[in-house]
Amino acid sequence: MVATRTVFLQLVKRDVRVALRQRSELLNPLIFLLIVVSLFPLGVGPGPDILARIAPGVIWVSALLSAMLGLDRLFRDDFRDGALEQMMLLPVSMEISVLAKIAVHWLLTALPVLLIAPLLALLLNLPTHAWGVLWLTLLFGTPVLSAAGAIGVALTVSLNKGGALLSLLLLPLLIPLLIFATAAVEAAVSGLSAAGPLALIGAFMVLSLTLAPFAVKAGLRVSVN
Amino acid sequence: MWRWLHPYAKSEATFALNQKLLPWFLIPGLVLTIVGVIWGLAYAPPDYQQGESYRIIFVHVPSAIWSMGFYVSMAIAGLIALVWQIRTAELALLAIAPVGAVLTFISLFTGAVWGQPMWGTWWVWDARLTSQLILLFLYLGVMALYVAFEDERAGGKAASILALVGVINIPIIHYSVYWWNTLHQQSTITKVITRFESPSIAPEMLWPLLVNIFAMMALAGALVIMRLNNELLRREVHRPWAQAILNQEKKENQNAV
Amino acid sequence: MQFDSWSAFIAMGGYGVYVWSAFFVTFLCFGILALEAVWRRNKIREEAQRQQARSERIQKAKRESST
Amino acid sequence: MRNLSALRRVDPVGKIEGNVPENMTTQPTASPQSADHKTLLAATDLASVRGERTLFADLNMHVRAGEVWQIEGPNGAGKSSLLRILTGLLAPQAGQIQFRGEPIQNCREAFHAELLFIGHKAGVKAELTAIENLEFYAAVQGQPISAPPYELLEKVGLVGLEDIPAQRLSAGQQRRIALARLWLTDAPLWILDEPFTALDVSGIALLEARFAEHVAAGGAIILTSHQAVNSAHFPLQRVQLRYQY
Repeated sequence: MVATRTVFLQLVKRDVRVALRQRSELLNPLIFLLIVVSLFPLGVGPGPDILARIAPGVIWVSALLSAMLGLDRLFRDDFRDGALEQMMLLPVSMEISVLAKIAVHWLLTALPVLLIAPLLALLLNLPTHAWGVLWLTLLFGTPVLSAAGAIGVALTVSLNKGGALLSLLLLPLLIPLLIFATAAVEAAVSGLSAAGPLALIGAFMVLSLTLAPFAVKAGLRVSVN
Repeated sequence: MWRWLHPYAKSEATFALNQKLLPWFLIPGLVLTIVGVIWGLAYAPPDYQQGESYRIIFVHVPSAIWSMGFYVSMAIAGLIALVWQIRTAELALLAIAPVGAVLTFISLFTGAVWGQPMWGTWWVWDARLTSQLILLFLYLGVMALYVAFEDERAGGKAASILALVGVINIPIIHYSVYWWNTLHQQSTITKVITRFESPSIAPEMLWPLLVNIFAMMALAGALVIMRLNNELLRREVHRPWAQAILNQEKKENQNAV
Repeated sequence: MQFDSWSAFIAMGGYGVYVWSAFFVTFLCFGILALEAVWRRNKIREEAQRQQARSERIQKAKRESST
Repeated sequence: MRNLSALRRVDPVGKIEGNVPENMTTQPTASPQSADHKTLLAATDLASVRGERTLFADLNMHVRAGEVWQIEGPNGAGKSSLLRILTGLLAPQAGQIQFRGEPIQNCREAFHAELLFIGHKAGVKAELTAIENLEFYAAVQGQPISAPPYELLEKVGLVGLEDIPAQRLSAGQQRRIALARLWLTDAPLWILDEPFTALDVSGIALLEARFAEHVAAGGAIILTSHQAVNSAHFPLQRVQLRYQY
């Protein structure tokens, strides 16, 4: 029998390799995020006070939207070329392979966002003392995006017109994340403790990472039909 | 559990049960609605703060309660469909979804209409209205996912999974929205209604409210049963039992005319 | 009865538009759902007739081809 | 001579309104109950429904070590569905599948460790080279390739193409990458959906030689094919699926 760890690592290795060979697809959601964030000063005016006030919400809403753009890739190519079937026939429990896919997605989409987060904060004039909390909300929140996103993609991967439907399914489910993440940053901006909302986001992360693989497994069973 | 459910995996048995249940929902539903509406509109005393406008509560609160309740029952149907692979449960889920969505819409509409005279605006980002809005999105997601599938079985299963994921999320959404609302203080419908929901509410107002709550449940339940029966017949239209029932109905209709 | 006259009942203390529109929309929604269910049932009945006619034709064709 | 006797024809496996003979297995000696230890995969009373249409019902198969089974039938008869049901990817409407006497839903991982499935979507990543694709599948099957398998690629006719991303290869060449897995695996049971499509004559001969080798070593193969399979080197069982209205 193959070690579970081997399969996990092999899946991660292969998918990272595949993604690195189609770099444009990797960069597009990131550029989208930057553009959306820079649209807001143009839309509401460049006053530093207004910008600082709406910054937490803008950054998080934009992050949600750009995450929706990149989610498709989670299973779609695998579904088309049959790699998904092969993944379901691996000699390990499917939850493990699903977690590997979620991990890859996080590495490829969330890590770059974490890297450019200071840039976004800078653009929107977010006070420097709140940067740490913003970064923490993204660190804990993005795994939730990847895990919940995997559920949505698993359910819609066999459909041709999955894109808009995916957002309709996922965004309502992600509202609590948005609420607590922006609340944490806002608390930090006004010098209050952000520990409460941050702890809740951490709880969401644990909850989604433990429960999502089961839902994804069920969803993939329906889609591979 | 399975043994108890198993007979209703057969469409025919479910259909027969539904036919028996339908009058028990429909007749009390109609009677209670008439009683409740007249009582609420004409006989219940006016509110000392809001005057007559509070009478919207007699449709707003029942629809808000049951929109949530129907979502939970939809998710239970989804759970049964997934765990025991029972197709009639999938059909039940699909029968509940549109009725629940309409209930949610009613609660949103009546909430907005109530907000206008109270605060001079059609929409307030109030905790109750906001979480109802999100609930409407959840219903729409379940229905949209179902219709997106070519294969009805696959669509039913996918919708079941989504309903279950949603029902785990509903309490989280609900409490997060209420918490968010207290964070951004506003005068809200929620506060107005919690005043009515407290035990100190006058019995002259409470009783018609309770009657209306039950009336709406019975009526909405009857609608679900009708939809479920339609769905059962439609899926099995080539089967002898369904054809027998449809032929029978046709004859009755002709006799009536 | 809380109201002195029909016109007072209709006016609802000045809130008539809001109260009545809330009740009207509620019952309109239920009515539409009910009508849709009945209409759907009629459709299914027609569909069943078509099906029966079709299966009869198939049976007939089978009988003819087997003889 | 042995080959001829093994070439039995199974007639209508699909069911039309319940008037089907009870036992449809192709094993005249062994009844489903007394499955001997050589039985790898046993399917009993399988039924599959797609939409409103019953593809097949009451289908029984007993695949034993050393056998090749060919599923035949027109388009839409349910060949691919049957294969996917046998792998456990798809749930049958009714019936059970046992692997070495154990229902496959109870021994999923162990079953999949001994199974190689190549569907008509081959699972070859277009962005990766032939070698990278094969290395991945070898590793997850528990048999990491020690040296780059150039010999293997030479064998399947991909010599000199090993470092080119698969998307720049032809359909037949991509197919060969997937089929190269047959030389990398020691899984006893192979389930192959149309393995011969997009292959040229030499490719087909190569594949048939590999089948013979596998069967001789005690493996079993279930495959679908529109082509007649040359059964000179192994016994061939046929299952005929009919298009059901």
